[in-house]
Amino acid sequence: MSLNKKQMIKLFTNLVRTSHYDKMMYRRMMQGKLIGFYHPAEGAVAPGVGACTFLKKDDNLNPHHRGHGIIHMVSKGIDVSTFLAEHTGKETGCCKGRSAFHFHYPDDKVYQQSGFIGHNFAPTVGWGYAAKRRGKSQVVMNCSGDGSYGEGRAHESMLMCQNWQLPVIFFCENNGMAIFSSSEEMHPTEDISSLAQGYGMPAVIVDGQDVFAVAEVAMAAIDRARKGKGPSFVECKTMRFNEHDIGTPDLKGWEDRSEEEHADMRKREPVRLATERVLADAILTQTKIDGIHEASLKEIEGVEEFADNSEICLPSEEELLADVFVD
Amino acid sequence: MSLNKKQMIKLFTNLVRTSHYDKMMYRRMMQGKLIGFYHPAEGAVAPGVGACTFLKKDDNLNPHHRGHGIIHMVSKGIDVSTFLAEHTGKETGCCKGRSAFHFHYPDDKVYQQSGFIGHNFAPTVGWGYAAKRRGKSQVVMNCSGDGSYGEGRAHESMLMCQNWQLPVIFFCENNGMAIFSSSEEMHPTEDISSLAQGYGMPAVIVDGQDVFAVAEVAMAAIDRARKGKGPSFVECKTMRFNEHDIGTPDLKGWEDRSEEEHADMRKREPVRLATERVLADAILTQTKIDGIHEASLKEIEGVEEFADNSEICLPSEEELLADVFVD
Amino acid sequence: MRTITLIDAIREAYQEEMRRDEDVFMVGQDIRGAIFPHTKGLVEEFGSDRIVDTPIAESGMYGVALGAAQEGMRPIVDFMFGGFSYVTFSECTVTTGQYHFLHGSPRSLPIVMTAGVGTGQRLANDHAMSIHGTFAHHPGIKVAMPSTPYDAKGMFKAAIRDNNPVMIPWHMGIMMLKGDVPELGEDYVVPLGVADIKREGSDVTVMANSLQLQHALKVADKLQEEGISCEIIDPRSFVPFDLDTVLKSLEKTNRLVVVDEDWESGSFANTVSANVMEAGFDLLDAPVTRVTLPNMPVPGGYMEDYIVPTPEKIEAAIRKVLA
Amino acid sequence: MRTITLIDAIREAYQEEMRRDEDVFMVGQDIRGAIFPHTKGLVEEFGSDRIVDTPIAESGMYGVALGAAQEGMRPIVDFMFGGFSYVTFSECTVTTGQYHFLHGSPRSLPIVMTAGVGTGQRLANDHAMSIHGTFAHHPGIKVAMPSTPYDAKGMFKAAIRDNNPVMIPWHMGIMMLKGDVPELGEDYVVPLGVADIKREGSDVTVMANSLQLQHALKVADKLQEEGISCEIIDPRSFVPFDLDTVLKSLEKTNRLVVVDEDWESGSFANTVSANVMEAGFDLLDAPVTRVTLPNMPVPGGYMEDYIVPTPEKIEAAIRKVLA
Ligand SMILES: Cc1ncc(C[n+]2csc(CCOP(=O)(O)OP(=O)(O)O)c2C)c(N)n1
Ligand SMILES: Cc1ncc(C[n+]2csc(CCOP(=O)(O)OP(=O)(O)O)c2C)c(N)n1
Ligand SMILES: [Mg+2]
Ligand SMILES: [Mg+2]
Repeated sequence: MSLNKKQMIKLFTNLVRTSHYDKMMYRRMMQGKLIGFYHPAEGAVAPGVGACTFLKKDDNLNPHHRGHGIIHMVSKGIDVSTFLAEHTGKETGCCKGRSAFHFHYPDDKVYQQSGFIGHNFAPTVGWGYAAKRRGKSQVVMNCSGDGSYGEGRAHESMLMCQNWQLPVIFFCENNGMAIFSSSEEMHPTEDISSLAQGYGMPAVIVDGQDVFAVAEVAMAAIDRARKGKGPSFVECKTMRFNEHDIGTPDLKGWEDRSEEEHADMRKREPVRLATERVLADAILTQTKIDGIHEASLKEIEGVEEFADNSEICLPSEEELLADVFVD
Repeated sequence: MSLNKKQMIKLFTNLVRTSHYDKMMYRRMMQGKLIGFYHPAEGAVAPGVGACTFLKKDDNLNPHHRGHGIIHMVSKGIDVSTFLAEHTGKETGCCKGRSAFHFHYPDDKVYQQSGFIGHNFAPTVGWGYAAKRRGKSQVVMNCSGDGSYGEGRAHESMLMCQNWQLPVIFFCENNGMAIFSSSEEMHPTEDISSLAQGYGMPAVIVDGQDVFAVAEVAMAAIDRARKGKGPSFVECKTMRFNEHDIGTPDLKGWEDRSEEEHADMRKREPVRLATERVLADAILTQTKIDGIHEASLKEIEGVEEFADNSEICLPSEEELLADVFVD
Repeated sequence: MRTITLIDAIREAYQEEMRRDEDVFMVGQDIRGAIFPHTKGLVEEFGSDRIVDTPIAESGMYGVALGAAQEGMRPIVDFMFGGFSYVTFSECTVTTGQYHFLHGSPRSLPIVMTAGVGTGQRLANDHAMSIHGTFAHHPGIKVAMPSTPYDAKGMFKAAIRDNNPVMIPWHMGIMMLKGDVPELGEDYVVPLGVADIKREGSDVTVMANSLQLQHALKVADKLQEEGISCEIIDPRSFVPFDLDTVLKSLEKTNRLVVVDEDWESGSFANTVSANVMEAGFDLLDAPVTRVTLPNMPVPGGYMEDYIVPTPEKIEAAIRKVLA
Repeated sequence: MRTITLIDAIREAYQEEMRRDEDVFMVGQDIRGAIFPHTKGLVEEFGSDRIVDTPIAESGMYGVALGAAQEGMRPIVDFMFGGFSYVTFSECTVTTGQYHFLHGSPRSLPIVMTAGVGTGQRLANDHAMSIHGTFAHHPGIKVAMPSTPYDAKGMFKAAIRDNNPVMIPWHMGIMMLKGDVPELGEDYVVPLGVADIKREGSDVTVMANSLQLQHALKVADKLQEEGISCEIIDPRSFVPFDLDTVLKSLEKTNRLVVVDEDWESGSFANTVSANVMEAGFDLLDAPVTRVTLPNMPVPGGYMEDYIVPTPEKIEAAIRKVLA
């Protein structure tokens, strides 16, 4: 599958947008203007963009917790103004300010962000079951990190999705780290996707810094699933430029990650790589690129204004209690 | 590795003994002379015998729940008179009559029989950790069924044992069934052991009806683990002659298992196969073989007498409460 | 009216609701072959994509229900034995219970969870424990347990129609209990959250459920001969709990015994006791007295029989509050 | 005496016990790098085969502790956040709790489980829930939670030396609370199962623990000015629970408020209330009154702040029982 110009522009635009979104979240967290914590996605925006830009509204998405899903949701075309409002604890938030990071966009088929790593895997089977049972061509894009594949739930999900040939993509964003733990130490083989072999599930590994490469394999996997050919595994080799979550030290094991490691990583910053590519291939001019950045910043300004101008709501205990169950 | 005569005789003897033990349990259950339930091992005694006959006292054993571990424990050389006493609810039982099927032989390194399928996998990592940390050449023989590999715990255990190169044998007794569910339907590949590939763990498949073949691969795996070369996976293709547990119907999916399937299975009854072999190879004469059967039946008579002559103990609630914690 | 067993009543509830609504389906292990008879024959009628067997993988199995419910379906998930719910506990308590509320209450999760629970088979703790108390501790999940075939059918139907997650186990000790239920085709539900006075009386109120309710009714018969009149209340639901019915009964009797087949510590019995004290202190002539499992793992073997609440223990508790 | 924080006190307990006994070791996720500071610097002293990081695989991680304990070692397993224990709940409650007793009580399981718990970070339910009540429901496991640096060091040391499984979480809201502890080298333990009167008083007894204890002490100061004298009891252990200290206090005050940062339904507060009623009905001049989390998932964001027990709610409860 090879990308056309329009697709490349869309990917590039989403890459720029999402990386500005991530920077905005980082900035606001540092300014004390976010609730809870934030797990910055800098260095690792390309996988989510590649996975989600060409999903349909009806496709199920489990966004990776890195970037708190903003990369994936923006790329899927979800209006994230209520997401920032939620992260600032406002009444206009997607969960009425109750959830901190547990967003919910059911109309866009984003049902959860679990606080428990690996808890994306179990309901994935159910989304796939529902898609298959209803005979729709809906696919399930299940994005999570290398670390999440330590959980037994990953196994149960891959096993069952392969048994039933469900339209699921196990999309692993392998940044080589889980908090302080390197995947070299925590996973016995070079690639997380070797797990797929155990189930006879097709797997592909891709450079996660190259949004176009990611999109190509993602589209192939989506296409496969949509045609009823069953699940597959996509592993993106990516990076984490910052600490795990803002404020936590940036260690590997129990020692600081080295300056060299950081310098090396920064060489493969995905927006820069993509910019070089679109310029080299004459897909976009520098002026157009500048315009995309400007539009993104403007979009984000609007989202911030919406959040900041919204109210904090403090319902009474009785009101809240009445909201625990529906009739 | 090839077996010598002495080893073959020991294996044959344990095969005969354990199959009589299993029959005794079956008979007693039918007579209403056992507590709880019993999962008969007929047709599937060879794997446990092959896995356990040459274990050392200090090796950790997780016995398969099929046969309630009696195959494995008898083969390891554990005195099972307290096991039958336990299964009859007696004071002399290995757990003072409190446990039904949850036996415990800590001095023989059998720590549990969990009522939760797959709950053998997690502590396996701990046994392996302890063995490695203490630098003993102790190995861990972890026996369980094909169905148990559905559990996420299997994944977590294989992952961690391979990471740390622990001396563990994942010994899968694949009888193709889990209650009514066939492994064809519940596992996406031909062999359960394909899972091992995901971790880069060596795996071997063996005819589980042939006790000698099983013992050869088990000994190789044990040897490997004892030498510090890490975990491995052994899959025995075996059979379940009877229903899952006594009284449950014998279905596949929701239909009776066919007469043909039963007739085919019975052709590969492990004691008969082994008998043919030891006669053909002139390892034992028919007279010796008869002697082994007689001695086994005698042994079991003793175990039954011990259990039947033991008391049911009914301590007071206060006595029991005082036993929940140690000082 | 017909006379059927409790387990058959549950099956009828499944059948009728599955016929009524295509989105209702079941997921479990070995339910097609009916490892417990509440699912007998269902696969023949509804097919194996609505009577779904999974590998032995409780999280994945529960995930079928959770994901499908998020997609708007109405799954019934069968844990086989109640303790097996603990194998995927984070999902079936925290994730499930918080789904609706934490997201601002826009969408509910209509999952029915069930399992056989309780003592009687001498299989020990992991196969004999109760789970209603544990689930009742975790917000956002309704919890109920039927005591009669009539209630079983009506409550399971109510649970399936409920838009909230409902944990509704059934007690293995009364699985074959027979009782009257309306004719086939007569649609009825027993609403969750409404207690039922199973026997009226005036001297003492006894709250009991499931197998323990049967015990309590027997004790009431016996004490009646001595002129002691027991009012027996079946809570039916633990969440929501019908405290009013208990308080109203106490206005008459002023004495309460709560029987609960669960460990004393953290039990639902304690929740009842604490709430009755706060809401009805002045109604009480004697302390609320509890008959529960002692705080020890449930032993198997013969020992099980005399650790559980028995008619004798219930009788003793009644005599104590009357003393 | 020195003044240190609660989290540093916990670390000192680990250090001293690990120096004393080779068989003591820790297993968790990212504990070498000290995701919470109670493990800071430990890997440098004890090496990574005693400060063991695992993949994100709670069952496997807990399995290291369970299997090693069966092999006679003395593991400390850190769940990071308390809710993560639910990911391997069957093992850490049922399997662990029944191990000793169900096997005829020949061998115990000296596992210490710990985790940060409680509200205050606005992260919502799964990162904010309490677990002491849930664990206290499951027999065979001791459950305790320290409220001061002194208690933290002494109780963690006691837990590590205890031959039984002990769940001993610590509250994130008081992690940086400072207090006096004995000089380094002065060995002491605070035995599990002994409540502590943190403040003597005569008008009302308030039971509270951890962050809530701090709130209660503040309220007591304030009420003192009005001449209301509060006796503040810290249970310290939930299992075993020191009911006697509470009953003795009630002989003086005849009034009890139980503060418990946990959902009301099935809470430890309810267990205390029920037991106090049964054992001390005649001591009570007012119903035992509870201040708990309401029965709803703990919301994140700003809403967290006013759902939790606060000094204001505690004060109101005290005034109510005194009314
Ligand atoms: C069940 C559970 N265990 C542990 C954690 C703590 N935790 C949060 S994020 C994380 C690392 C996840 O790593 P990975 O999946 O590789 O994603 P990354 O953060 O690297 O993007 C961990 C261990 C958790 N939230 N839930
Ligand atoms: C956690 C859990 N889920 C389900 C069960 C019910 N169960 C008991 S044995 C069994 C089948 C096990 O199959 P397998 O591991 O292949 O062993 P086999 O019985 O075939 O020898 C099942 C599903 C259980 N005991 N525990
Ligand atoms: Mg990662
Ligand atoms: Mg099997």
